[in-house]
Formats: sequence, structure tokens, C-alpha cells
Amino acid sequence: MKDDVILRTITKFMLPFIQIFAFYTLAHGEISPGGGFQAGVIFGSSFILIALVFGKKEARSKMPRSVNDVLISTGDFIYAFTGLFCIFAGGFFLEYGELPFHSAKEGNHIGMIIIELGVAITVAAVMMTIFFEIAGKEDD
Amino acid sequence: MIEFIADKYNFWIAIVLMMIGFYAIIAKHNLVKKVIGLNIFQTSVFLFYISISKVNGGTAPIIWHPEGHAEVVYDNPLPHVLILTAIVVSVSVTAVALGIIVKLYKNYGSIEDDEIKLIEHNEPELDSK
Amino acid sequence: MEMIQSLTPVYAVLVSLSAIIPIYLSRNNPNLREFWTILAAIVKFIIVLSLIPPLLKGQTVGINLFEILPGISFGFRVDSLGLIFALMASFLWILTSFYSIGYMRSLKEHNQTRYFVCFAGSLSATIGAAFAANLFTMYIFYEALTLFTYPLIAHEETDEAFRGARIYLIYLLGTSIAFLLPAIIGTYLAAGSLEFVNGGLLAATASKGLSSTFLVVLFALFILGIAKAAIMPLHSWLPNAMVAPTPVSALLHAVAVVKMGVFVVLRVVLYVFGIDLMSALGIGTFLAYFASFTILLASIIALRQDNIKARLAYSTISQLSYIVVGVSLLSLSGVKGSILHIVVHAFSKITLFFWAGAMAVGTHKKYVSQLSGIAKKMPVSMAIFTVGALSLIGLPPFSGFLSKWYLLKGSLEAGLVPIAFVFMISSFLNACYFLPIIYIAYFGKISPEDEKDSHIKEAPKMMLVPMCITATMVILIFFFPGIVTSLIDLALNGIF
Amino acid sequence: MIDFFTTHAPVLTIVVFIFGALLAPVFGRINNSLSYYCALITTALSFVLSVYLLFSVYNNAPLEYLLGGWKPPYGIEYRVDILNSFILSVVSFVSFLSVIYGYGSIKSEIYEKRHPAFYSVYLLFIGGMMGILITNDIFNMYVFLEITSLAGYALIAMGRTRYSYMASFNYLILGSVGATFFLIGIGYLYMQTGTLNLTDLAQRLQGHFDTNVVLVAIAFIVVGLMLKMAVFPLHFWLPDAYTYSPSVISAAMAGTSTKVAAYLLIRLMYTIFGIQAGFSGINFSGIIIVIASITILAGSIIAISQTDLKKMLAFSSIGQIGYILIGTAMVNKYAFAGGLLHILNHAMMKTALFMVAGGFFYKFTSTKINDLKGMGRQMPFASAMFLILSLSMVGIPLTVGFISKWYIILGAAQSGYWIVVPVILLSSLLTAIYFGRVVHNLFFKDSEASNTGILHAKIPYSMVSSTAVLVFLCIFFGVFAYMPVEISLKAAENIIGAMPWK
Repeated sequence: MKDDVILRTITKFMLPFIQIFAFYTLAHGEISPGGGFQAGVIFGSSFILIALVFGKKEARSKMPRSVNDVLISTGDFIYAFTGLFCIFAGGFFLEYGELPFHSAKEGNHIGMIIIELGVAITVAAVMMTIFFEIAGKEDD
Repeated sequence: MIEFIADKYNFWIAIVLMMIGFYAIIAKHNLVKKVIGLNIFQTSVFLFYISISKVNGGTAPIIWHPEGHAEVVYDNPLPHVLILTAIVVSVSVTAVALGIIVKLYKNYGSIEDDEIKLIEHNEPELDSK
Repeated sequence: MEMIQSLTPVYAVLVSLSAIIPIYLSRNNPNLREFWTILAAIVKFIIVLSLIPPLLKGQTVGINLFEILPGISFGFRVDSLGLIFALMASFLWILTSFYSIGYMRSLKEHNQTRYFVCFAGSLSATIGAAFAANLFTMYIFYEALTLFTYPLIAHEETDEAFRGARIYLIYLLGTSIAFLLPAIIGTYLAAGSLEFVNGGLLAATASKGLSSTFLVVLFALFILGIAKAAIMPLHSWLPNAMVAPTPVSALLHAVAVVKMGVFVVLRVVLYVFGIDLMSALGIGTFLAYFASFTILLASIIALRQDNIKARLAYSTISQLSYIVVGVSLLSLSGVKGSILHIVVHAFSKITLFFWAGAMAVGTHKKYVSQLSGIAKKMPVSMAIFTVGALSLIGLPPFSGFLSKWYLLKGSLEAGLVPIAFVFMISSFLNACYFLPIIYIAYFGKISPEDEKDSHIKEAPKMMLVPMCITATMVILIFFFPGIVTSLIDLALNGIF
Repeated sequence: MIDFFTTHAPVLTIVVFIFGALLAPVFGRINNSLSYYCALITTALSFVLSVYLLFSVYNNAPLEYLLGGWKPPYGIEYRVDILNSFILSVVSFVSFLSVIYGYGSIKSEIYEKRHPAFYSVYLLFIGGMMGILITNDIFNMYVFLEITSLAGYALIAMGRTRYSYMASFNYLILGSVGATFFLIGIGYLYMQTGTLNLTDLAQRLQGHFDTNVVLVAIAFIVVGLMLKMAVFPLHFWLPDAYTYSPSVISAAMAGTSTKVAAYLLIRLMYTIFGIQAGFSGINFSGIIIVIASITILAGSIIAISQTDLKKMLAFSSIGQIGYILIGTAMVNKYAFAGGLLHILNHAMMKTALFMVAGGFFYKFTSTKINDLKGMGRQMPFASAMFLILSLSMVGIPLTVGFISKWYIILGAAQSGYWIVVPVILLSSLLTAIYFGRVVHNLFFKDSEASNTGILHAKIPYSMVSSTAVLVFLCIFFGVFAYMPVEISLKAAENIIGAMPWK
């Protein structure tokens, strides 16, 4: 597929939109269908698309293994640390309302988005890892 | 009798799917087919959950304020949320399963479980990895 | 009775257990290793001896070490019954240690360190059971003895030895888990405690309306569970265990293991059920008849055995049932006779086993029919054998006469004339299987090869001296029964 | 500060694992040993926290923790009482010792490159189990169950042989089916009651036990959990999984995973199904006791015919799960305490046994029983520990095996389930037979030429010491049984006292 001009062009054109859509889903997850998980999957699939069209090597060069691994941990860390931060702010684990923003409402909004961001990063990175692991040795 | 079946069609669909999945898990020797069976099996449960969350006359549980309607009946959103989690789990299980199958193929050159057992029986390798 | 809190009984148990470490460490230096064994044996005997004075003063030495579960503690209590058993076992350990050294070295046995280690462990278990304050502690040592003796029986490491050891383990471990443990649990459920009580632990609870069926079943479980007493039909481990080296057979299968079996029976009858409850339930008489069956049958089987040790084994089975019958007569003389028989039989039978070992070392002969005229070559050994055999037949002036006397008297006291006949018939049978050995040894014609064979000679002194001592004891007890009976009377004071 | 700590301890027990699991691979980029220490510290911390929880609930009311501050029927609630804090301590202790053990054995059994991932997954595995134990929300239980199972599949696949993948795959299929069954059961319960909180479920289910929906829910949940527990006819995944996984994982899994599934069943049986409260005409405890008895006997009998030490231990584990079930199903204080004690005791014994088996493997790369001939001379200390543990498994007094069997039998006698007594005694005998075979090979046979292939000359101290600690505790708690007995009796009182008494 590497040589298919139409596919390559369209993919290049579509990639930014896919990724922006991922961010849209992430930001809107609070009040409409969507959220961190879906956003992560969409974002991850954009890299999978790169791998499918341009080959695994190309995709790996854009998302090196080491960065990928660290991203998995980072997302997880954002989630866990936010939860822990709520404790130190005086609430229960994951009680965003207690986060030091202006009001409980504000805290809930921002806290949730931070959490979703963590989820999205981890899911995206994990999606890519799964794909690269299962795709295995066959380089096409 | 017909009514009994027709009334509870959601259960029947879940049961039929579940049995198809179960059959594949038990009877198929191909490991990928087993995983597909597992997925069908789990999907039947997801459908079952979604169907029990339906409220008569309800709509999707997304908050909206249509003009002229003071009250909107929503479906129960909780099973949706639960199933979302269960789907994540199911995806992860599938991923792990496929990863293992890839490794099995690399080691045995086969993804039929009876063949793998035969190979292992004929030429057991203790320290192969 | 006064209770003195003292760790002495614990030390008595620990001496031989802790001796294991130096014995194991000095495994490359046989002389040093044997020195530790003998040192431990002597120290142990002294500790046991030191327990006599408080007992005579009417005090009880004991200690509760710790409570494992509510109502179940791990503790020791020295009463005169236990002390008799402990004295006998620890005294004979000293003799057997010397004997073992002679035996093992003459035959150049392998794995001697394992042998001495397990031997020391077995003795600890024996003393522990003798001093146990409750059924639970006793059960622990009962099992421990089984496990410690397994390597001793399998010592030869031949298929036959493994087979014998396996049968031994299956019989003893199997019955103790399948029957003895449920019996103990049943006792705990009924009485809420497992301590030995003068007059019976369950007697106190009998008034609570326990059904007699339950108690009879409990008693049956106890008797089935104590396979070490070798009451038929659970006896066949004993002949099979005779594959062990002779000193093991001597100490363990004439003194420690089987005597622990009958000792537990005594404890169960006297201290768990109690005389009154036993006679109220009528199970004493039943047990007496049941065990007399063993007496006769085992004696008859012994007649047919050509292998010396097998013949002695069946003789042991028969003699053990004397003790069981004696205690189940539930009469003063009967119980007295049975406790006395524990001691008497131990000394007599160990003499005979020592003799069998001396034969094995001196002549490499294992069968009665090969002993023709052997007395010419081994006069001392045969004289010693004669003493032991006559004592077991029950002739004066040997101590066997004393215990049989009491047993006969006890059976008449209890009004069980058939039992008295059983004793007499069995004495006759004893004569039938021991006297031929004496006859052919003294009056049989020695075969020409044996005549010329210069290897056939008396066993080394290391073995002969202990034999002489036990034989002397057999005679000594007849003339001075007071050393044993005074303790027995003390034990029976609280019961009758 | 103490208040703060007590309030948040339940969630911290889980949070340490989240942090540990994500820090291990990050540290692993710097140095492998850093990720090892990360795992070590995490499990140690969780053990300290669990014991702290146990002490703080022992004399007080259960601790409740509201995640996100949402009130119980709506939010997820963590709830710590004596029962689960006891098992929490057991699980975290076993996992801690397994990590210590792993210092030597992981190096020889798993590729250097995979160590950080291994530790991370291991922490998820343990963390998932801790989550199951601590949560009071039935769906949360399912999620944690899947987390721990997923981690378990990955861990088993890291075994040394290529057949490990197959073992892992079989476990994956059966484990997922079991978990899905559990999920269906939850769905039916939700259909009937509309709630997921256990306390709330228990209240709302009162009087609805005879409806078909609840019966179907119970059937699915019980079967699903029994699959996870490897109860007899559903045990096929377990022997291979334990045999082909790395030694550390065999040890940690044998001590924890099936027991946590057993805890789930116990918790659900008592708190929401009220084991004897409803079900006209169905004797719930009777059914479980019969199944458990069959499991005990079948596991022990199959174990006798095994030629591989690890496989034999695995079948033995199947049998031992039966003890836990049988004890807890009798609805009797003593039997329940016995079953609970067996969770602790069996965790110690079986973990230590698998550790010893791992030691044999470390030195000779074989766990075939026939290859163990004469090990008594070559590895005297390991063989002696094996002997003690075998005695404990048989149930000789002064070892922990005796204590739990004693209480189970006592409870059986009290509650009138006499059938249990011969089953337990018979299985003790069978246990004696199959361990006797191994011990016999260890001490009484001379080594054969075939097992001279020594891989490592010396066993590292980390492996020896962690095993020795467990062996010591096997004897210590057998002699001074007071503490665990008191705790489990109290847990039993709390659990049984909270339900309608027979």
C-alpha cells in the first residue's frame, strides 16, 4: 500500500482532522457522548492508520517505543496523582470538588477533564502498543 | 407461546449469541476462532445489559432541553457506563489473547490447539524461550 | 495433690532432641558422635530419675507450656504411670545405645548418622508421650514417633525395607488420622477439654446425658486408632517392620513404639473413660474378649514362624494384648498386672531381640532351623536367651511370673474365668514356640560346616554386656518387685 | 495526622499499587534493579497498610471510604471489615515475600529486558486482588477481577517454556468465560434491584430470593466464581497455569488468586444471598459442601498420579480450595473460622512449597518428581523445609495445617454435617500419600546420573530466606495459633452474626 498515491495523500490530509476530532471528543466528554477512552482510541487509531499506509517503520519513527512506554505511565500518573491530590486538598480520593479552584463546580469541571486527559493518553499509547506488538514481525 | 418468545426477544437474542460464542470456544480448535467465540459471547452480555437499560418511551441519556417538553424520559444510563467498562476489559482480553496467539505461532508454527499439543507431546522443550 | 511448676519434664524431652544437632555435626567422627548419643542417654536417664522424689512425696511435677487453641494446651505432667514408662524407656536407651554401636560397627552399616539422629528423636517422642498432660500432647508425640521411626525401618534401603516401612507408615499414620484424631475431637466436643483426669475425663460428663452409643463409638475409634498396640486386625505392620536393624526392633518394637501403643490404651481407659464409666458401658469386658482373641491367634501364628525376628514379632503382638486385656479387666490386680507387664515384657523382649541381633552378628543366621547346636559356640548368648524366654513363658524365678500372676488374679477378681483360661493356654503356647529354640540350640547336632566355621563366635562385648544387664534385670525384678510395684501402687491410688 | 491516615488508608492500599505499577517501568528505563525495589517497596507498603487496617477495624466498626465523596448507593464505596482486612494482610504478605524470593529466581527465569514490565504487571496483579478484597461495589469487583486476571495471563505467559503461552491462553479463555458469567449475574441482580452496592443489594434483595431472576443471578455468579476458583469439574486451566509459569508467579498465585475468588464467593454468599435465608427448597450450603467435598477428594486423588512436582502441588491446591469452601459454607462459627484460617495457612504452605519447587528448578532446571531423587543430600535445607511443609499439609499437630482442619472438623461436628469429617480425614491420608512419595524420593533414593545438570551451584539468599520465613511461620502459627484464631473467630462472628441465624 506504500505506493498507493491516493491513499497516501488522503491519509496525510485526514490525519490532522482525526487528531483534532480526538481532542474534541475528549473536551466534550463531560456533557455528551465521548470522553477520555474514546478520544484515546481515536488518537491511537490515527497512528495505526499511519502504520497501515506508510508501514510500521514510519509509524515507529513518529512514535518511538520509548516515548510510547513513557506515555502509558504518564497518563496513568496524571490520573493517580489527581486522585491523590484530592486527598491532600482535604477531600476523598477523586473528589474533584475539593480541588483548589474557585468553586466546587469549577473543580469538578477541571478535575474531570484532567482525569479524562490522563485516560486518553494512556489509552492512545496502549492502543499503539497493542497494535505494534500484535502486528509482530511481518513488515509490509 | 409465540408471545412469550416475542416479548422477551432481547433475552433470546442474547441467549442465541451466547450459545454461538460458547460453541466456538468449546468446539473450535483454531485459537483465533476461539477468541472470536469469546468476543461473541461477551457481546451477548453487552447486548443484554443495554437491553435491560431501556425505559419504555425513553430516549438516549444525554441531557437536552427540547422546547415544549417539560419532562423528558431517559433510558437508564448506568448499564451503558458499566458496559463501556466491560467493553474496555473485553478489548484488553482480546488484545492479550491475540498477543499470545502471535507468540504461539512463532514458537510452534501453528495456531490449532490440537496440533500444538501434539507438537509439545512429541518434542517437549523445557527451556525454549 | 500439689502441682509443682517445673520445666524438668520439658528438659527430659529436649535432651535427646537437642542431641540431634551435635550428633549430626560430628557425623564425620564416629567416636565423638557415639559419645554424644551416650551422653544424651545418660543425662536423660538422670533427669527422669530426678523426677521420682517429688512423686514419692505426693507432688506432681508439670507445666503447661502454651495453649494452642482454647481448651487445648501443650503441656506435661508427670504421674507415676508416665514415670514408669519413661524410666523404662530411658534406661533401656542407654543399653541400646551401647548395643547399637556394637551392632552397627560389626555389620559396617551405612548411614549411621541418620540412624542415631532418628533414634534420639524417637526417644524424645517416647518420653514426651509418657509425660504428656493431655490427649492432644500425646497425639503429637504419637505421630512424631511414627515419623521418626520411619527412616529407621527403611534403614536398609532395600525394596523389602521400603515395603515394610511403607506398610508401617500407612498403618500407623492412617489409623491415627482416620480414627484417633476423630476420637480426640469427639472427646473434645463431649468434655470441652483434653486433660487426663484421675477417674476419667468423660466420667465427669457422663451425667450430662451423652448417649452411650456415642461413648461406645468413641471408644471403638480410640481402640482402632491406636494401631501401635497391635491389636488384631491392625497388627500386620509389626511383623513387616521387622526389616529394621535389630537394635531398632529391640528398642522400638519391644519398648518404645508398641509400648507407647498400650500406654495410650491405658491412658484412654484409666484417665479418659475411667473405670466406672467403662464398667457401666460394659466395654471393658468386650475389649477383654476382643484382645484375648489376639493373644491366642498371634501365639498360634508365632508357632509357624521360622524367621527368628518374625517369631519374636508375633510373640510381641500376643504379649501386648496381655496388657490390653489386663487393663480392660478393670480390676485392681488386673490393672496392676498389666502395668507390671509393660515393664516385664520390655525387659524380657529386649533381651530376646538383643539375642537375635547377637545371632545375626555372630552367625549371620536368621532362621530358627539353622540354630541347631549353636549353644556350643555361643554359650553366653544362649543362656541369656533362656532367661528371657522362660520369663515370657511365666516361670519363676523370672519376673514374667509376677505379672502373669497378677493378671490371672485380676481375671478371677473380675469374674471372667474364660480370660483366665486364655492366659493359661497362651502360656502353654509361649512355651511351645520358645522351648524348641532352646532345645535345638542346646541338644541339636551342630552341622559340620558350622563346626568348622571360625567366624561363628560370640558377639562383641559392646553387645553382650547390655544383654547381660537386661537379663539380670529380668531376674532382679522377680526378687525385688518393690522397685516397680511401689510406683504402680502410687499410680493406682487415685484410680481405685 | 493519624486521623488523616486512618481515613484514607483503604484507598491508599490500592493507590500504592497504581503508583508502583506505573513507576516500575519508568524506573526500569534507568536500571532494572530500581524497578525491583519499586515492587518491593510497594508490596511492603501495602502490607503495612493492610495490617494497619486490620488493627484499626479489629476492635472498631468497619471503615468506609467513599470514592470521590459520592454517597454509597450511587458512588463506589470501599469497606474494610475484619474478614477482608485479614485476607488483605495475607495477600499482601505473600506477595511481598514473593518479591523478595523473586530477586534470585526472576533473574534466571525471565529475560533481562522484560523485568520492568514483569514487575509492573505483577503489581497490577496483586493490586487487582487487593481491589477485589476492599471494594464494596459488585461491579467494581468485576473490574478488579478482570484487572488481576489480565495481569495473571500476562505473568503466566512469561514462563520459561513455550508451552507457557498455551497454558496462559487456556486460562485466558476459561477465565474470561468465568468473569463474563459473573458479569451476567451482576446484570440480573441489577435488573432486580437497580443497585450495585453490596450493602444496598443485601437490603433490597430481602424477600426476593424466590424470584427466578435472583436464582439465575446466583447460579451464574456461583458458577463463574467457581471457574475462577478452579473447583473440581471447572479446574482444567489451573494445573497448566501453575506448572508452566515462572516460579515466583506459581508461588504468588498459589497463595493468593484462587483464595481471592473464594473470598468473593464467601462475601456474596453471606452478605447478599444470606446463604440460608431464602431459597425455598434449595439447600445452598448443602450444594456447596457436596461440590467442595468432591473437589477435595478429586484434587487429592489426581495429585497422586502426577509426575511433575509443580503439577502435583497445583492439583493439591485444587483440593485445598475445597477446604476453604467447605468450612465457610457450613454456616457455623468454628467452621467459618477454620475456612478462613485455611486461607492464611494454605497461602503460607503452598507458597512456600512452590518456592521450594522453584529452588529445585533453579538448581537443576527440573521439577519432575523422579529427578528429585537424592536431593536430601544435595539440598538438605530445602529438602528439610519441604518435609516440614508436607507434614503441615497433612495436618500433623503443631503445624498450621492442623489448626484449620481442627476447626473445620469441630464446626462440622457442631453443625451436624458429619459427612465432612471422613472427607477431610480421607484427604489428609491422600495428602500423606502424595507428599510421602516426594519425600521418599528426596531422602531415601540415591540421585541418578540424569540430574547432574546443575544450572546454578548456589541458591541465592533471597530465595532461601523468604521460604524459610514462611516455613517458620507455618510452625509458629501452628504452635502459637492464638492470634490468627482470634481474628478469624471474630470475623466469623461478625459475618455470621449479621445474618439470620439458623
